[in-house]
Amino acid sequence: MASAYSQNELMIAAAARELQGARVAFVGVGLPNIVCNLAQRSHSPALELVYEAGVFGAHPARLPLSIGDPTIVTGSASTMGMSDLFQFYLQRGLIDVGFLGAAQIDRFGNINTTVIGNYANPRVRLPGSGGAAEIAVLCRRILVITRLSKRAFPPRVDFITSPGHLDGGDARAKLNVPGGGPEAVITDLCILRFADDTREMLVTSLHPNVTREQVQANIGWDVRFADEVATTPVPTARELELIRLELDPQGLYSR
Amino acid sequence: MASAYSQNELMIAAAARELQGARVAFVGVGLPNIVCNLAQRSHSPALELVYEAGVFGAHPARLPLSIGDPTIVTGSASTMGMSDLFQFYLQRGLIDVGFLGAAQIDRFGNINTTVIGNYANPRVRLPGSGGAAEIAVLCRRILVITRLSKRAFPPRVDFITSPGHLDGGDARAKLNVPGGGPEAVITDLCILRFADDTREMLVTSLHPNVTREQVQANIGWDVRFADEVATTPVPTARELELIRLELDPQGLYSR
Amino acid sequence: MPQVTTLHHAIRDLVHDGDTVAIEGFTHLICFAAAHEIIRQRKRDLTLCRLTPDMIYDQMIAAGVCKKLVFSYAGNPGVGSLQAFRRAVEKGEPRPLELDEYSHFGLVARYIAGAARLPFYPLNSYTGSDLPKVNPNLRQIQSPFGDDKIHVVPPLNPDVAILHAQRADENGNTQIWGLAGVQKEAAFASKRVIVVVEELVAASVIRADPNRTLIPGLIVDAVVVEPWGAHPSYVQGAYDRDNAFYVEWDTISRETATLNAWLDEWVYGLADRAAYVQKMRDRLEQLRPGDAFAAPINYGEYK
Amino acid sequence: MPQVTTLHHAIRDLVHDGDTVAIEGFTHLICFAAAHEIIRQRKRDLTLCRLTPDMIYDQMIAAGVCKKLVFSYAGNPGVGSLQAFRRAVEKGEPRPLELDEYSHFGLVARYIAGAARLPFYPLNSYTGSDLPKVNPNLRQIQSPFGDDKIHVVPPLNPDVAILHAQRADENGNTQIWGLAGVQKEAAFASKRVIVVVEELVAASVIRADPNRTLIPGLIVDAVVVEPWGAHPSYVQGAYDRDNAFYVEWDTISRETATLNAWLDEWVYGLADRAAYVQKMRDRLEQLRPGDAFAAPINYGEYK
Repeated sequence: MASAYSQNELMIAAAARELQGARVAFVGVGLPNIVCNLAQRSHSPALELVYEAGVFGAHPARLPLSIGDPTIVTGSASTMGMSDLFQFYLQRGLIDVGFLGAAQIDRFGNINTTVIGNYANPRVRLPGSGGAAEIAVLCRRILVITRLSKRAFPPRVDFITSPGHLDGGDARAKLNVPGGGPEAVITDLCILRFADDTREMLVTSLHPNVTREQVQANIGWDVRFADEVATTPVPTARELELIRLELDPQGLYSR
Repeated sequence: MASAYSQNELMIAAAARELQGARVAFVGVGLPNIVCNLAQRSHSPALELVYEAGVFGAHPARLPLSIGDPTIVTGSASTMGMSDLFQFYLQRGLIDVGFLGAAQIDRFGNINTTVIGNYANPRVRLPGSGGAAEIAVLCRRILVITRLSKRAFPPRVDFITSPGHLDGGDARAKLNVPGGGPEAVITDLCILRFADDTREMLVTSLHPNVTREQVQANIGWDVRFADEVATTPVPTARELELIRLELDPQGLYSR
Repeated sequence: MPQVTTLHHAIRDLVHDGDTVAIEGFTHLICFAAAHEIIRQRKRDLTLCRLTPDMIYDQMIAAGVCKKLVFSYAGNPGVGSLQAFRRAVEKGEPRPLELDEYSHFGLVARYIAGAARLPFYPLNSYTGSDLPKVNPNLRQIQSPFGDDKIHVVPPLNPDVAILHAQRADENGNTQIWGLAGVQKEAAFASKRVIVVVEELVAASVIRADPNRTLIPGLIVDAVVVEPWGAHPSYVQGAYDRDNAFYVEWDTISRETATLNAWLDEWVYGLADRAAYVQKMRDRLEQLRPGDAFAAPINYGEYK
Repeated sequence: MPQVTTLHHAIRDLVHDGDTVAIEGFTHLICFAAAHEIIRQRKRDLTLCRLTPDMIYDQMIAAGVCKKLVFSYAGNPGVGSLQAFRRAVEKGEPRPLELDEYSHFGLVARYIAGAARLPFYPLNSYTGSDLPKVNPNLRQIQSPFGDDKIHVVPPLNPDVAILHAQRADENGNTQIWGLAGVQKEAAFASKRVIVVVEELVAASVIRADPNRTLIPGLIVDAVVVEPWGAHPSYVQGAYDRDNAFYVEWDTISRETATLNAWLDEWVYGLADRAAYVQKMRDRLEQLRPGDAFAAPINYGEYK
């Protein structure tokens, strides 16, 4: 297999590595789905996948086509109604990591999947919360995966669907939001984390051959860089094989 | 089969007849259990039996030894956890009739199964509510079966476990208690119903060969009699056969 | 006692113009057969409730059936946007669409409150989200047992719920396996219930495994048998999701003209679901999964 | 990951003096094996939670294990009173017993709130009852959506739940059929969970029927295998209730002396549950039910 990789493949592999050591991940729709399945098939075979559709301990035989695909049910540890899933798993505090996508995410990690523009009269109507609002509130850690662009990274989102660190600093803690909030944002150009004090996003890792200028050009505010900016490790041959042969042979997510 | 019958058999058969026309009965512990099973096996084969243990549509192959007997599960229409049973069946308002026993019941149909004497320092500690408190609150109709005695029929119960008509009149409606409250009390000597206005118990039917004096001697207040007091029909041969051969061959409830 | 009847009769008699209707099923057991019959009968002014409006409500919105949407995620799952939904919200075509919007957990909670006849249901969500700012049904109250505050939502009690399932008996006792979504809660929450099943089975089959009965006949008004009635969504153990169709819908629905042509061909132009299944036959047969049986368990005979 | 271990070790390591302990199971799946082990290890000052204290807590109260009871029905079901419970309440023998008393629905609601980590749970009960007068945990609040008032109860979060079940795998994923009572809610509500099963099965058996898994291994600390561990209560499909014993208990428990003699013979005098089963063998074999199998259903293989 060729060792060349696409930026999406790098992003997916880097995101999956964030799940190392996690026990239970709540899997969001879209990119998070391939990321969590890659983690389970590579370095984290014991990772328990939870789908809001009502599944704990999924071992999908194929990449689920949606987050309610029958393949997440067959062979799972437990399949239940959504009432139990939301109350006894998520609200109970059993989920280590929630993995979300984002149409817009701002400098404090607040996520918008509701509207671009005004709520009552939107320029673009997005799908809405799904389970993201409560995942963002209740999971201990939140990881976000989305492609970097000025449109997706405005200084302030038009609508907070899923709260991140709100206005930054201790805003989230002051409101008694239970979970720890966003921890990392994995993009196709870099990885961003949140400053301990201000809770503002910082670039902590650049993907190989990506410059600071490229990153800044795709973010809607003057982005800060960590004191030490790492270079994101490239995907391993095994990761690429899993993505290309098992998870996304059509390349819908990864080309 | 002999046509002679015990007072208990008469009581059970008379109680079962109160269920004619009912669609769904919530079956209480003890005597109500044999009564509801007799109704299903005789005149009301379509009667759906609901057990608080978590069963809808039971068709017990034997008289259940308790209200959680495995025989109520096997062959039932639906078996579920108690959370669903209480919330989606009882609280949802699906139950026509709740059939209860009573250690004490007073002139307004309030039931005590908690303590004789003072709550903090009781003379006799009884088992408590079980599901009776909510059955009494939520079922459209309440039927009670218990043997007549001065001890069991005080003017005022020591403790209201399960609300009947409270202080009588419109006291129950004023408090917005959802169900209609007690409708009839079937005893081993007579049947009592509740006056439309005062909601006080009245004797409406005497069992054969029972006198008004006998009834009064076993009730703790000056009991009223309806303008027309009927004579309770005797059990049919079929009812006696069902009780003796199928439901209670050892005569635990019916001798 | 429910009636075993046709979808035509069930929709005609139990769904009225102006009703609040929930066709539920979370990615699984989505009753497209009922949606098409509602479109075909030209019902109007419906308030449609569903966690995920999905293609099914996209079609109903496009057909002009829907006045208001109660929902929590309006996307084409795994594909992208819902185009008819977006045209209705962004441009008011073919008619304006009122929105009553929740998160999944919030709408699940509304169904639970509706099913349990509670005046509200508490959930730990929404703190810091803007959703409560645009929906007055998301309120915060104080616990009487301490300092905790908690959000609450009001009950949802649709006029009609339409629920697809694997099987039922003629008494309406209905069994589901795989993802149950909110099928049970939506059924208990609603005033009238239509159950659409892949298979009508003897009561003895249902009663041999009572733990799988999620909807009792007691609350069911009509039982309809429609094999493949959930296509292009899926039924666990019976058929797979027709993912290609979800992708095609993105193209079909981009223009009003192509969408209407699709409705003409596949809904208005067909008499009933049987005609749809006939026309779709070759495609459907490819959706059969392999076998994966649950081992039988023993309930025991207690005489 | 839970440990597969012995009851001796699970009780020794996970149940501490002073703990709040829930051994649940509504008439079904009552883990007498665990109760006897707790008595044998002379645990003290436990707060015991259970809808129906039943014979199992009557024995624990008599043995001096219990300081406080959280309950909703303290009778010998189908037989009459619980004698040791009554002596404790009426006479303070062998020690006074604090009571925290609910109705069934109220205690079910406390477990739900505990499992869902809610600050309270609403239920429509108690209006007109004297129970709220003697229990400050039964409060009434106002709905923010109208004039409705509703009673609420606070969460119950035991230190340990001990739950009997038909089967589990070594990862602790646990399946129950028949009456589920509050097994699921009690498990999720508790800080530690011990699951006691009739049979340890391969993970593939559990995963072949995931809808029956009520307790995920994620929340389980110990899995113990004790066939007949629920005797004299029953396990659906495995054995019937030993009703004769429930009746005998009424006689055994009437006098402290006979009750203590019974504890000496059947609890203190035996090393473990295996010894109990050995000594009870002839009686147990008569409790096997006939067969009543649920037909296998197909989850489908989706590759």
